[in-house]
Amino acid sequence: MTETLTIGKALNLGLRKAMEDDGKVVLMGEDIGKLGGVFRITDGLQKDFGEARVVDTPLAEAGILGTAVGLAMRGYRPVCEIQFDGFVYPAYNQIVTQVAKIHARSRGRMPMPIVIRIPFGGGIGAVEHHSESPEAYFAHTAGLKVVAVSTPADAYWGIQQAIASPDPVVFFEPKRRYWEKGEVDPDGSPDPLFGSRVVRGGDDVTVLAYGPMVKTALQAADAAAEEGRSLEVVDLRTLSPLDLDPVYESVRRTGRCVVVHEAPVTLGLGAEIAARVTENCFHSLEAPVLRVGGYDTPYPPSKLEEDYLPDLDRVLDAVDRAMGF
Amino acid sequence: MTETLTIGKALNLGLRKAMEDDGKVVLMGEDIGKLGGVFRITDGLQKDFGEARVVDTPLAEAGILGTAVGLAMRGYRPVCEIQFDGFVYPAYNQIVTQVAKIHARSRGRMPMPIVIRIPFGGGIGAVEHHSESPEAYFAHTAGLKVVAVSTPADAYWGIQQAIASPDPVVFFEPKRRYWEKGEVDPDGSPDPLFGSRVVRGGDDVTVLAYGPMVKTALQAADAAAEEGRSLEVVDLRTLSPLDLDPVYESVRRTGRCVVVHEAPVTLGLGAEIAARVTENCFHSLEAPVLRVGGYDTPYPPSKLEEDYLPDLDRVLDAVDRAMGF
Amino acid sequence: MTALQQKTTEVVDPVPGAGAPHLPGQPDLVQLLTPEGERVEHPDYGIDVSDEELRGLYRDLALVRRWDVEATALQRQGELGIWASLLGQEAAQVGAGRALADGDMAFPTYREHGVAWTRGVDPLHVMSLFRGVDQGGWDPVAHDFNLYTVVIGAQTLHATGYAMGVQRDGAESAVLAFLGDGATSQGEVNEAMIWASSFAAPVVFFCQNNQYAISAPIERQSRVPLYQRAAGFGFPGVRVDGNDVLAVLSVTRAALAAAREGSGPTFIEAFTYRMGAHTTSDDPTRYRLASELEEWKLRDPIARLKAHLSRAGIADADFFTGVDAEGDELAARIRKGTLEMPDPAGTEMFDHVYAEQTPELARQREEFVAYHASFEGEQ
Amino acid sequence: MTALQQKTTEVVDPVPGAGAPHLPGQPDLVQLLTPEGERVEHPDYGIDVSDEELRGLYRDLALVRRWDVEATALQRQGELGIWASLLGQEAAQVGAGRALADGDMAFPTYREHGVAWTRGVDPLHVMSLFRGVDQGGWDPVAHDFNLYTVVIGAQTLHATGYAMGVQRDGAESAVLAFLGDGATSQGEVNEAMIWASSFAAPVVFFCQNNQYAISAPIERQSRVPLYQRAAGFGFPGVRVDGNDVLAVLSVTRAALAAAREGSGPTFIEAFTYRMGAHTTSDDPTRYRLASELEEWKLRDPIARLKAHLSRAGIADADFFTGVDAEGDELAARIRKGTLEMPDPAGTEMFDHVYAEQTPELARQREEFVAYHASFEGEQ
Ligand SMILES: Cc1ncc(C[n+]2csc(CCOP(=O)(O)OP(=O)(O)O)c2C)c(N)n1
Ligand SMILES: Cc1ncc(C[n+]2csc(CCOP(=O)(O)OP(=O)(O)O)c2C)c(N)n1
Ligand SMILES: [Mg+2]
Ligand SMILES: [Mg+2]
Repeated sequence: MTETLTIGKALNLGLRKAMEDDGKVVLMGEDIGKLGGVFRITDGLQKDFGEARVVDTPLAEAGILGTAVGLAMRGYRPVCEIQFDGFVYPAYNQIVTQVAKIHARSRGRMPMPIVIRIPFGGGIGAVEHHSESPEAYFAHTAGLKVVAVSTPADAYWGIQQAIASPDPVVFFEPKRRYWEKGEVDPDGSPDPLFGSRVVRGGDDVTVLAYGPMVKTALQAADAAAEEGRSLEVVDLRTLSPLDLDPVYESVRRTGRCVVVHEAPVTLGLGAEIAARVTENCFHSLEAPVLRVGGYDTPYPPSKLEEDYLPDLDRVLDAVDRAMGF
Repeated sequence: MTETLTIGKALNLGLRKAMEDDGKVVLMGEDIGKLGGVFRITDGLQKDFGEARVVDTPLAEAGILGTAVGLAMRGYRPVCEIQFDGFVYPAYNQIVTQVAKIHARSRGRMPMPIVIRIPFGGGIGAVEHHSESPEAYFAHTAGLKVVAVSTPADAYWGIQQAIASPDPVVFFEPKRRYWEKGEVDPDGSPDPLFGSRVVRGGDDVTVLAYGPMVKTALQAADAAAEEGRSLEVVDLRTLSPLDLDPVYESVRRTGRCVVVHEAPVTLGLGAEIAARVTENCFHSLEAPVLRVGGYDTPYPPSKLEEDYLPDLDRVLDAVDRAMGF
Repeated sequence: MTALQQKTTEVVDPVPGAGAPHLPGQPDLVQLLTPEGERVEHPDYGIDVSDEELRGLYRDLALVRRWDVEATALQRQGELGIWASLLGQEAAQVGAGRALADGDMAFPTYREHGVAWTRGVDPLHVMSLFRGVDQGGWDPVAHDFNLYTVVIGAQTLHATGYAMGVQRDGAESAVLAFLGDGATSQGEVNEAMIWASSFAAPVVFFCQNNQYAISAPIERQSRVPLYQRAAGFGFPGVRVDGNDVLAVLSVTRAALAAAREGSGPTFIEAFTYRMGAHTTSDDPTRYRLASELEEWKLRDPIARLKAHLSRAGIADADFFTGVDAEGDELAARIRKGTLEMPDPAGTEMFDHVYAEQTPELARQREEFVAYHASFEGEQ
Repeated sequence: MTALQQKTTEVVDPVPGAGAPHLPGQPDLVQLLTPEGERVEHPDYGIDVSDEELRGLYRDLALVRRWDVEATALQRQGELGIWASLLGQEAAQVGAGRALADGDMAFPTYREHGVAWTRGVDPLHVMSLFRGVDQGGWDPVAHDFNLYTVVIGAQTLHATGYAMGVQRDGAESAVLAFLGDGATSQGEVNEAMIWASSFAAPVVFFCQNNQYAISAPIERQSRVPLYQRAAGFGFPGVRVDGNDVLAVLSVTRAALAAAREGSGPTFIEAFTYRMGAHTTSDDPTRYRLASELEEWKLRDPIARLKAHLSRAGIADADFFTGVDAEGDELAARIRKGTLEMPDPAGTEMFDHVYAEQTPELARQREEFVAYHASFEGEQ
């Protein structure tokens, strides 16, 4: 039976389901127990599953990831919450040198079924370090898998799929969309976690987005439609591995491609996508792949974030440029 | 008067010169004092400048960078040695959230003239974590500048320029080329630090490389020449900011471009370069920009590194593919 | 019982009264003013303050609290994005801040409004951060007061490095690094202590143990009193009643003096309580009992100094009324200034990334300007 | 003198004999066998070992050293990329390794060949790592012995997490985390101790203080004896003579037993000496005096056990000759096995990155195979 849920609540239910299904699932993080996390994503879980399975940790991200590695070695499936995107860096050493490499180091003898949940992105009027989009740092790291969800249904299923994955998954949650609602059918069957999805058909330009920018892209498509322009919108969903076959197919039809993300453009996901799309659709392209993203600056004070973040207009501007090339 | 120096020795002399020129320059790192560093780049400097200016630190990379920030705030110019590429991650939090952001945070009131020296890349038969190419992690980070040197002259001048820079510079040293020789003229005048350089003229394909791969690219150009193919080779030198104007000019002539680096291809520097070159030279390109790099795997055990690293043949293979597109 | 178990018993000294902490009965707590406002002596720490200084301290405490209350109100009214209240920690902050001498440098977290006050920072320069106008508007160099650091613990290494710079300058100054109880679990904070010890750096770690890191009680971070951490790193640790401005002042002064004299670092644990929420986004009822707060209200840092000043005849009703009036003026100024703060120009974000602007960013800035200009006259 | 200075004096207890460390005169050092091979008693630590076990320990020490010598030779001959010698640390490693019970898990650094030996790991599976064939060829799960961890200190957090898993399993096992003296400065290592304490995890931190982190002497990492670090985190620390296999065995056994019984972590500082270079790439003459090594030779861990076994009539010349012969056989097997190790297939690097291969990497693998096939028949 389909329910209407926010992304936040869908994550909460997905986590609960995963914990019911597998006794080895352990949640770890700062303030995730009694408080239920600063975004309440783990609300009620410590009460129902106890302190051994929902662990309020000391204030140390390297500690969270490093002990998660040890728990995984002992057969557990740790799900680590990083409180905000900008606080993942103390754990970076453990993630890049250990989590990502132990499966290869041990030639498969030590799987690392760890999920790293990161609420990411801006637009919530927060202070420094609370609005970042660090996904490229992880997508460039061999050994990790990286996804970003954009809908309640993907949130509900995606978190369960990520937890079930035998590989480490960095799971980006679109923090400013936590409260947006959508339909979830817990009896339905999910799309594969590591696949992209065309979320709106169109003919003129292929627009790619993930996480919080999917909604922006869809809004842009609505606006463009009013001007008679037809945008095909693809929700990338998986950032590593990338699943670009549907994109190539689309771009071969449209001949034009725009990638949108909040992260700074330089070496953001758009760079890789532009390179691959160009390599794979070279003769179909009528314009270079254009990128819309954050500027190459630190995330600005919140009074400036509207200027910093891609919005409907900036997407349309890029669409215009692609059409006019 | 021109001298013949190895890259290692040129760095050593450059550091010495910088320390003589500015009493605020302080070197910090593990084993850089009595031992002179595991690669002897700081050989003899502690003896001559004392322990206050060449600091053997505790074994903690976050500590090195974090105290460097404090020293910079007090008016010093810290030059931090990271012993090997794979050991920079414990310092990642300080680098990304502090070093890169303090100038912006303080609106220019607190400059961060910190140099982070990182011997990088493979090919030396080492164990895990000693052969990595993490440059993209830094080039994606707004607030940092990132360079990679490839010759003794650039090493000698570049380290001095980086130290003199008011901005933080991540300075990548091509570890496996430390012992290669070249001419240095201490009375000459250097090329700007943040500029790329055409190091060999050619007409058929533009080949871009930096650090240890410049030599590989030049060897490929030699080999190609024998087959009647003319490669233009560009030493990128600066990875952030990128200086691609000379590249655009070149590609507009050749119509073909190949980027070479040791780092994994996905979201490596090649991705950004491909995206920009395509955007800027769209109508001149006869083939997509092709990338030659490490595979999307952890750096392998040393018996496999020859298979992993781009070499002359893989560059030529990409050139062939670009020509045949 | 094995030898090891025995040792466990010897070493592990649980936080006295943890959960519902009681100050009395803590033999290792330095106190000069009881919660009732009674002056008491301590064998190691005296204090020499004039009546004028005492009144000054009271004024600091009261004005800082008034500011805090106003800021909380402004946040509730949507004028600040968030506010990190210092309610209950005024004495710890004012005591520490007033212990600083000219030339000493302080490294705050995001909660040290009381220290900012003692360093002469205009409250509006703090408000601008929480309003989202900038990352802190004061000049950290001019005020010898670093900008706020949001990444937990990062500033403790900066403070240590700065202190190493002080050593190299041959200066007779000290550095004061602020941190919270939760921060003591961060690797970087422990590294800072290791470095400070190794280089005998003139830095004092001032930890406000306000019993919580958001929802995590102190016991999650340490099974033994925090000040004992320092001995393991080879330097002294001391626990002071953080709600006693005199004790904090005395202990911090002594530690800073020792640092200036070359005796190296000290760790101060100021035992206090966060009387409000972690920030205005937080809901402490989810993780702590109201009764705990009630108990701590009896140890209020301002009430006890007021009691002392009145009882000892150091200040009279006029004085207190005067401070109250001054507080209202301050609050009005803060409110007005906050509401009138102009939004920053969009180009601001490009202008301070580097000391030497890059061509790429200059280009992005130009595009930004051109793009926004293209909308002009549109509406 | 201020109160603080006084405290400094009380707390800071410089490493006894630092620089040219002397074991005698360290009141806090647990020793059961003197450098001369004399059995001595310790009030807290006894040991109950049969003659058979004693001979077994000697055999372990001697064979592990023989292996080490052979590996160094192989490196010199270009057959290994590098070798991290354990010379001088045999007793610390064998003592710790033999203290482990079935089901206990150990987390080594890159130098614990002696522990690998006690866990039944084939030396060739260690050699393959240093030859560059793989990252360690043994099965870490089957041997309850993790793969070597090169990033300093990272494994201490893994050990702590693993111990948290043991707790959740309700198992009566303990975890032994190895680390060096240099590693104690890493933030992550301090976090591991904080976590272990906070969760009372059944983990024992076994720190081989071999006096150096490459060139950095122990004084750079700590001004006080390392074992004292633990008390600051709320659990016991103990310093043991790391060149005394009996003392190490006894102390480690007690600590592991305490962990299994739920008493939480212990920090063991095994005071020893790295008699060789840091690795075969290192040149210790640049940073330490030959005389220091000479002094430490007098405290050789193997010589003292040999003296004890001989003097007490526990082993005779035949036994020692037998062990020597066994050592030569072992060395020959290691040499032959190392030289005969096949190079891995290039495709290996693609095959274990993920448990579920990605289409992208499968594609790269195919390209790799096709590319290399294109050269076939070319020469
Ligand atoms: C590295 C990092 N992780 C997480 C956070 C989120 N966070 C902000 S404040 C806080 C608790 C800090 O507690 P404490 O150190 O006791 O200081 P207090 O807030 O009580 O003053 C946390 C977890 C952060 N700012 N930085
Ligand atoms: C994070 C990190 N930084 C630097 C290194 C380089 N390195 C390898 S061993 C070593 C010294 C380690 O000293 P210690 O912990 O005392 O162990 P020992 O080698 O003496 O056994 C260093 C600095 C590393 N492996 N990892
Ligand atoms: Mg706190
Ligand atoms: Mg050591």
